[in-house]
Amino acid sequence: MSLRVENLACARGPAQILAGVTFAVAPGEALILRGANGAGKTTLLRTLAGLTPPLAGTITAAPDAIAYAAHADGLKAQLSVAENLAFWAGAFGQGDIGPAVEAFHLGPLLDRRAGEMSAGQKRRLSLARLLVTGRPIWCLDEPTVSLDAENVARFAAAVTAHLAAGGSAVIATHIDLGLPAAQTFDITPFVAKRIRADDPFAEAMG
Amino acid sequence: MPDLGQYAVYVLSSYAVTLGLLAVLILGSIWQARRVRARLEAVESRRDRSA
Amino acid sequence: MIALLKRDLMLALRAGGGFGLSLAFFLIFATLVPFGVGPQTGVLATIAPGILWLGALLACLLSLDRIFQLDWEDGTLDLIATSPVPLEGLAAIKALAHWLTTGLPLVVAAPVLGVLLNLPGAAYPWLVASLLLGTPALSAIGTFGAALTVGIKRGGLLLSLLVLPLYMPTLIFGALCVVRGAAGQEALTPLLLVAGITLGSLAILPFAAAAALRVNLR
Amino acid sequence: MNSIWEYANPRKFMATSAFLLPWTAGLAALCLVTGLVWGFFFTPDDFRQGSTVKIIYIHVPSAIMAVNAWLMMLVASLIWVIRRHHVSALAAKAAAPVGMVFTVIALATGALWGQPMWGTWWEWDPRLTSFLILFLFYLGYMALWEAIENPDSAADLTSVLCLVGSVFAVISRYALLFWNQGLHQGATLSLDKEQNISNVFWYPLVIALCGFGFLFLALVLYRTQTEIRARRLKALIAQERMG
Repeated sequence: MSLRVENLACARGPAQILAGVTFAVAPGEALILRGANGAGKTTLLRTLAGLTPPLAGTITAAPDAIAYAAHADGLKAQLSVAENLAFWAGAFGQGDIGPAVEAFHLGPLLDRRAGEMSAGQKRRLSLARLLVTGRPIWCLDEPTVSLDAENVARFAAAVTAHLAAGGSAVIATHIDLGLPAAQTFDITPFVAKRIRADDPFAEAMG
Repeated sequence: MPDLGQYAVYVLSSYAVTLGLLAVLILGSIWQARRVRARLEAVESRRDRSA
Repeated sequence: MIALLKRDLMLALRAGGGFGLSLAFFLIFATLVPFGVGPQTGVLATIAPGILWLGALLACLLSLDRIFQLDWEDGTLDLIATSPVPLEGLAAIKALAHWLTTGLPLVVAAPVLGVLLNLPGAAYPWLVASLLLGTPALSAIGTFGAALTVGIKRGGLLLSLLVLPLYMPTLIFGALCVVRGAAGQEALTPLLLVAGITLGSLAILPFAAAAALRVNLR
Repeated sequence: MNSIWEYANPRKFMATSAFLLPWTAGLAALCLVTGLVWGFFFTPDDFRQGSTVKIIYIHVPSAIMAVNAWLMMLVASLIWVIRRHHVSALAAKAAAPVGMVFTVIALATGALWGQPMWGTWWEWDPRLTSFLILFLFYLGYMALWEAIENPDSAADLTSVLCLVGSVFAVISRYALLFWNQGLHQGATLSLDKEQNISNVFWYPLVIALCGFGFLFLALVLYRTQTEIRARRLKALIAQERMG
């Protein structure tokens, strides 16, 4: 499943953050987003996920192909691991949570409430959510935060398996995941911070 | 001054309340306009100098 | 969408979910009224329809800010917005869940409180019917208000300010139905009007709420 | 022939409104002074209501403009939602406090008129009550504008509120008629019915109404200019921060 982005301009609130972003991700391929803190990686990912409308440019992907994972885990503290996963599986119209549990080694934690888990365990659960979405293009925002080395390896293995199955991924991360088919994409040249062009108030008015 | 009779207090206070509220609205608008205009001019001149 | 409803109901029933708080508020509210107006049964019987409707309305209002706020804070709302569930459906499900966990218990509790307030016997069917048909409108309007204010920190007070004027027609017709029922007058017309407001709210407001959510998420 | 939508451009609006503002403000002052002085000093007392009839020259125009202000906000909100003209959204924002003050004037003068005529300051009459509700709508609308940081989001959300609020305001109006028949007399001014007040009261009333109308227009133009400047100020400060 391919994702093509052409001349994309992204905004956050009243400000344009990025302009002219162009890249393509083929099936089985991963794109690693690089850029300084605050450069606009999160804004780009939110635009790809369809949360923020783009100011200009096009995003070409099959409908309902993108699964998004944000900084926030999006877990319900009162629900158990199994219930959290089952909810997302239901929301995305998927049935089986087995592979997701296995990939992130959540079996021993299934009945634990999300509120009682450590930050790293929550992160694993939140990443396991991606596997129950059944969606081919993953857009991930700093997915390895608070994961230990062992679980970073698990995550890398899950992404590798996803790619091998014909999926693709766009990942904002600073660490090297050692993915087989990964191209690095530095957003620094596309940073264009200014008042958005459709805001008529920044031009001279006299 | 017309003879307002027994209702003078109601009629006069109606007019007083109305004129008072309109004055507050108009003066408030003017005050707000002046403040915004002054702040905008400060920012504009800062911008012109740097440009 | 069913998964969403199931999750919302589960969350409401778990510890800290707030289920029962509105009910307890309703109970306390109705209990406090006689202390305010005096224990004369005649007076209580006259005001009971209005008090019960007002109490139900305020109890609904109490839990509105939880509808979207918690999902917004932990990031779930972003993720649901990227899921196949349309935001219109999300708003409708949220309103339904709010009604099932707040409105429906109030409907069940209202006749009991009616006894405490000396509500005349003829009014009970109208009380239950008007609340049953009217509280869904309260939930739908409240969901719209919650969607408008989801991005605002400490938006609870603002939410009340926005929602209360919108509640007025429902309150008028609902209470009027019970008043007329208590007096043995024709009460079907206000009941039908309550039902009309509910149907209209359920038809329109999920779309308005979804539009507001979209703005707040971007 | 220029398109009317060109006036939705802030710069164009500033130029046009700068031209229009003195005229509307002048007309407002002229009509208000003429209408109110004529009405206050040179009209006879009503045989039933005595001198309180003089309150009509402020009560009726402010009530009519209070409702018209909301209608104008509704139209402006629709234009923003459909065509996304920023000035339109700001004009709606600028009109809200004006409409609210007119509502308060209508309520206050109504109470001052009701006390001698009906023997009570306040009556839960459908008309009075709908103005109270209108006041609450204005309050909520303005509070929502204030509460939201991002101006475009605020414009979107207040527009949605204005649209939904208008629907509910109409329902409330009918609900109130159903609820209580009320003491308030019928409409004083109407086009389709026979004129139901005599000419001596009619002429100053119409002039006062024009005065309130022009005053509303002038204030909205003026306040919209302020809102545009405030919005530009915000944009420039944001630009400075971004470097």
